[in-house]
Amino acid sequence: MSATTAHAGAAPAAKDGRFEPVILAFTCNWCSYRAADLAGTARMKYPPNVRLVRLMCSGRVDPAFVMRAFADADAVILTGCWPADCHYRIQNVKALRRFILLRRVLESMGIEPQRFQRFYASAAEGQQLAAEFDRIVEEVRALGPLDWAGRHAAFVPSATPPGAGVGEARAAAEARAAAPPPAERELAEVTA
Amino acid sequence: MSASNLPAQPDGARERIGVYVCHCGSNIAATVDVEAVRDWSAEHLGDRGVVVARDYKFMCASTGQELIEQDIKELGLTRVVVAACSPHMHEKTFRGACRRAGLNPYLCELVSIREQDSWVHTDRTAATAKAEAIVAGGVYRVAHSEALEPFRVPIDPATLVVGGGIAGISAALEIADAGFPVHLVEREPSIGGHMAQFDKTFPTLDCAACILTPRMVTAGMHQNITLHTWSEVTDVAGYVGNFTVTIKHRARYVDTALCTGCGICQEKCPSKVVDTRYEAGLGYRKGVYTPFPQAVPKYPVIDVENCIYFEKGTCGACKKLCPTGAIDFDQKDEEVTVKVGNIIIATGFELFDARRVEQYGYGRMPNVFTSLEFERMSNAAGPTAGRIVLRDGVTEPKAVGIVHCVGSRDRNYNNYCSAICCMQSLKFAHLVREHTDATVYEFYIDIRAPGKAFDEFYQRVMEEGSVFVRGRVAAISDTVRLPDEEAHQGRLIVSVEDTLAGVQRRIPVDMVILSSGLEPATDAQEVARRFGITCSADGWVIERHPKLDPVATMTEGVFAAGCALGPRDIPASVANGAAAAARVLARIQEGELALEPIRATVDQERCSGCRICNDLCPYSAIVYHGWEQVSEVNPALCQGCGVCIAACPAGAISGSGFSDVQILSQIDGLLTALGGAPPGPAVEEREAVPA
Amino acid sequence: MSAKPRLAMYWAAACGGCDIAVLNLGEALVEVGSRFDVVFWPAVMDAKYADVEAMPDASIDITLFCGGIRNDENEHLAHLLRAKSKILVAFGSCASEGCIPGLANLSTLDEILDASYANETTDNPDGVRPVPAWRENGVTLRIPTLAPLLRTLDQVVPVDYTVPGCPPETKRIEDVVELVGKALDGTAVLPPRGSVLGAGHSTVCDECARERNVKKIGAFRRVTEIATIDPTLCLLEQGIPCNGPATRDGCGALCPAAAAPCIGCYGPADGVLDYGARLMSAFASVVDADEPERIEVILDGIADPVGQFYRFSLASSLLRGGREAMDQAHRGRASAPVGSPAANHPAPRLGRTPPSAPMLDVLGPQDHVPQRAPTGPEPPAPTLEPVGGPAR
Amino acid sequence: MPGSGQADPPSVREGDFLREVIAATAGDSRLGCCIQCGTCGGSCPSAADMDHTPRMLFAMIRAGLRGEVLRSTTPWMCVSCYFCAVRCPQEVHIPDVMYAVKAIATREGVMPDSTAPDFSRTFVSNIHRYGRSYEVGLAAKHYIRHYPLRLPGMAPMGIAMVTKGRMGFAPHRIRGVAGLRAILARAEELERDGATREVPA
Repeated sequence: MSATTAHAGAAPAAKDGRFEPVILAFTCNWCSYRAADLAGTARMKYPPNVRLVRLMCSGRVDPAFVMRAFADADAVILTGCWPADCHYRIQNVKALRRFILLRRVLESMGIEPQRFQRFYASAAEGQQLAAEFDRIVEEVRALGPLDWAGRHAAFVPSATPPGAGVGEARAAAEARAAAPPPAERELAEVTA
Repeated sequence: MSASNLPAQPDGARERIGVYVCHCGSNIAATVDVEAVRDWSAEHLGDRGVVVARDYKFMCASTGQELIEQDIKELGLTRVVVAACSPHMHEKTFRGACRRAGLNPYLCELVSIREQDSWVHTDRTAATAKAEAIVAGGVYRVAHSEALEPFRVPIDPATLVVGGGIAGISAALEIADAGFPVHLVEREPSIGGHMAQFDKTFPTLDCAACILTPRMVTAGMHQNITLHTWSEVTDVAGYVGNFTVTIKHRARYVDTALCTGCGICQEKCPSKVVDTRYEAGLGYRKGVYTPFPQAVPKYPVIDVENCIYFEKGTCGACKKLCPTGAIDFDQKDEEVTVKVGNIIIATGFELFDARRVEQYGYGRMPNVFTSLEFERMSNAAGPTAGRIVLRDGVTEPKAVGIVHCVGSRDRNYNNYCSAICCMQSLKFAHLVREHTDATVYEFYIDIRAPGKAFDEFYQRVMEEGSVFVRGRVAAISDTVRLPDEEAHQGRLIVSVEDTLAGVQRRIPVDMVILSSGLEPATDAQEVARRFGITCSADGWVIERHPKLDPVATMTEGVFAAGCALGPRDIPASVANGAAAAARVLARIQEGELALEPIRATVDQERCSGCRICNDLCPYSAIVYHGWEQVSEVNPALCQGCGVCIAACPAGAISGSGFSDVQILSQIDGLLTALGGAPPGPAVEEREAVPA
Repeated sequence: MSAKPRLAMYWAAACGGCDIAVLNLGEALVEVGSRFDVVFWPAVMDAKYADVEAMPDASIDITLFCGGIRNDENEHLAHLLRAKSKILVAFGSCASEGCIPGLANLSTLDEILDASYANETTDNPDGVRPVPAWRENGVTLRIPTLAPLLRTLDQVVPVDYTVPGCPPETKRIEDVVELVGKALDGTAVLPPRGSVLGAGHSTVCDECARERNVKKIGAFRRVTEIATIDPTLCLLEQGIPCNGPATRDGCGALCPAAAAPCIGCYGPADGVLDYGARLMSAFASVVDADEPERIEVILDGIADPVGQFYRFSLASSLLRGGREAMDQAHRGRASAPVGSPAANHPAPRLGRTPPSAPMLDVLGPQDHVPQRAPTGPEPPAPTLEPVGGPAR
Repeated sequence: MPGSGQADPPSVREGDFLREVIAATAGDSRLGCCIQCGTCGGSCPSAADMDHTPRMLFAMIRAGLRGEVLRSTTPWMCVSCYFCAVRCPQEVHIPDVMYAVKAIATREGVMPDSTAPDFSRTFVSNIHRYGRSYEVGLAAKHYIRHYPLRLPGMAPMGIAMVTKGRMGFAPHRIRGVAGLRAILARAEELERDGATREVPA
């Protein structure tokens, strides 16, 4: 077989060692998904880092979907119709209310606000959609990986000096995981 | 037997899913390695139930669809994922193929690797990886799809048409002629709309009244049409096929059962009022009046604000002189309720208020006229009997300036082009030339004449000698400024850059006609809310699809026609009315309507009646049963947005078509197709089939 | 082997309130003592881990496990008791969703240790920190090692049933004891594995007597900021952030009855993937404002959003529960048999073990690999085979 | 290419000059949105004294006629009355564009009238001194320095304006000149640091 990658969840092929974020975007069926359709039909270009989930309305987005996405994605985007143009009249406002509260909670949980963004895109705004995707991909690229699993490794205390990076803390965590249980460890090893 | 009911597989664990990857010629294949996606799906999505993965040049071709049908029958597929174009393009196509093969169409998932992938990306490796993720999302999702049946509602054969202009009349006549009842509601005392005010129509110069009034009369006398003039819709309840509409009949103070329309009351009424509506402020009417002689219905109304009887309790001349005793000062507003299956909104436009462009001086300088004023002036039945004169009522102008784009194409007012003003202005130039010897200047930015015989009419007006100045008028002034302008004291000076010459010009004229743009009715947003439809920020009704569904609204059973949708001319309004009628008739003929089964339902056991969801539905589909303390969703009203599903704190509301588990699974597929679980065990019959 | 069914209770990362709630049974406790042979219950009797380790696998009939898993001792006991028990019950909020100890998941271990050993309230000039093992006079002293996150019991080992509450209401514990007793008598069947015992299937609002109307919230306020609380009106409608709408019923709505907002100790209702997500979605949906600025102002009234929405459930939440919570969400979903009643719920039994019933005789850790229940109308009810012959 | 002041072959240069002017204009000029309707030219009180109407200047900018634009009298005749900006249907910030063109022309020393920058400097120094414009002083100084022989010819108009109260003989000084000077000094400082674009509007 000629599969290019064995891991569809992997980030788009990194070029020049550049970090390629994985971003999930929730789109509504009537405006922002159609804007994405239009971006396609008009052959506008945006980075392949963004993957779309089509829902009937941005008001369908359950905060749990966003949280689930953050387990593997570096950022999440919420898009929908402009305030007065909602196909369901006013339901995008409910999405807005939830977005604001969810973003507060995510920030308290340690997720930077740039990783959870929203914008409006009418069915005619393919270009704006592409431009926003461009912008957000660059912002997230600048932030670096979210790496939710890795961040939990940073919760391990240890010999890791304060200020050590996530990567080092993670390595320490891995070493700990690989070590035998404490009962069998040599004293020197644990007191070192 | 539908394939979804096939016996479970021996291990009882797995759906049998087919994956079909489309090349779309080179539209997809040029950027996405289609074969790689096919192989990847077969190899890595086996544990998710994929038993066959194929690629094909054009999946939407009949041969492509047959491929799917054949696999459903021969391989016993229980789910299908097609990776091709946007679901908005071909979802129905592939669902149809599944239905033909006996598989419930809602067990088919179309995922887009064209609009959302190959067309927007250039890096082949990245686009292929993304396509794989998209396919994985579809496969994960479809495994949790449920067989659904369209929701069917019966259609009441009666139709409500709101607005009695040419669009509404056209729609009403089409439906009534087909033999079905229509309720036509008009706010004014007579139907006819703006067209009744016009003299000629461009570009053919037909007499507007001559072509309109026969239609008004037909509508008025039609056995299937119930006219509700001087009336407004106050409430709309129910849903497609089954609306209950409340119409308020404002008191006319004239008993229509007795009135013969003889006109004596109007003749004898001593109260004379400037008619700002029909005569656009150029003429008068009486306190009791019909807006114009050909009004349908013929019954007058009493304008209580300008009636001496209502003001002072005296007079009563009409009542005394009416030969049939039809005047009834004690009449009250009445409300009637009608049941209809469909609604057509044809509420039309209002003219942009030219006072807002202060530098044009309308309302300040008497000889600046609006387009509607000029329509009345040029009308032989109008206040000047068709004479083109200045505000003094006698002087013929020697020069007339016609200003285009007043309030249109302007970010200070309305961004859009009002579509009819260019042709209307050309018509004015023609009429001025026909009635007077005046020099006519057309001040324009661009001449937009794209309709049938439009440009020819433009040629004709040029040949008639009108002067075209390309430049948007900067200001209109009634004072001379430069010494050489002294001779023009008392006239109007039009300041404009002649953009073709590149010089500023100050052109003296006697009369200016402002070709004002069109705006939605001032209460358009309120009307939209009442009927549950959506308006753009401008206030025009939003079409279900601007190209492919131009007279349907986003709300099932509510259609729109004419200028309610945006500025358009008479033929377009008539065509809209007929198109909306055709859509309605098709539904009436069918007797019932199949709705997408994307609906929310409340699990009554788990609902605690907290009422969080109650106010979230803009369609009032959620009802609360106080006695049982539970909420319930009326599936006929539910439009499937899913807001209540996401809001229910108890997780008691679920949604078909877009359930939590479907969406979460799709997210899993998109993000972690292979991130967590290793590829499943090989399945013997799983195969990747080259095209 | 004793003729009576064998019962164990254990107390991991928890406050001990659950043990007290059980002791609160009062006279009913005597019934427990007569029905069960209590083989291990550190709070009330002397027992050594070695005694438990010496027991044959699956020799304890039912274990009530309190507390979350914060260190390697907790984890060891979780695995040990899982192996030794036929039915393992996550008892109380800590074991089932992390509870207050789980809020520490917002902090790194260094921050937690700093708070204990190195802040301004601590007199610790030498900066002494605990070490997991220390040799002194030829003897190795060991204390448990803290884990990076607090995990719920079911994030560590498969759990058969959950009894929610902080602590579970005594009356509800009585119900559970009665049900298990009846099951042992053969006069009742236990619900499918993964079920919640001792609670309802709806939310606190179901039991709350307050009058409820259509919700629109113009301002959130703390109870202390309100001069008089309407005694009959829904607290949320009075602007008090009451978690009742999202919290499983079973407590009898005691807090709202006393004009105190529900704080959510009974955890999420059936089928809810993330308690806090549900609740914040509900609250935000009924905020009575459409402009971002105005929405922000109203939401400012919720002083501590994470504390409001995740006071009890942080460790079981998708984000601060870490990867385990996410993976469990996957497993839970993957195991929901399409076509079974469970699949009709949008989020079937997420975050819990799969909904097939425990078969006492074959119950063991190896059986807890996610698996699909046979398609059928209902997941099979467990057959509780009385140990030591039929009663009477 | 800055400094050349020459008309470049349009096929190469046209987009560049439009971009250059847009970049040199403070804020969002919306210059690219001009629909050539001529509202600005029709509204302009100075249009008769300009060699090109503003609209035509914008067309020339688009056409890449860099040299001709920089040498045009149009921006120098602009009196910043803002009629054009208020009426423009496309909300093009016309006076701001005029300032930008003047700034480029001044920087490169390309301008229709070598006295124009000096006029501006005198104007600005009056502002520094009095906090507002001082017409008599400005006109007198300008004519004495550059056109002393024409000064007598201007006298009747000057006298007429003074007697009709359109112009004050003595300068009016605003209150708080010191504060204004501090603001101007800060603005100059920001400009030197190249930070003007970041100052919120």
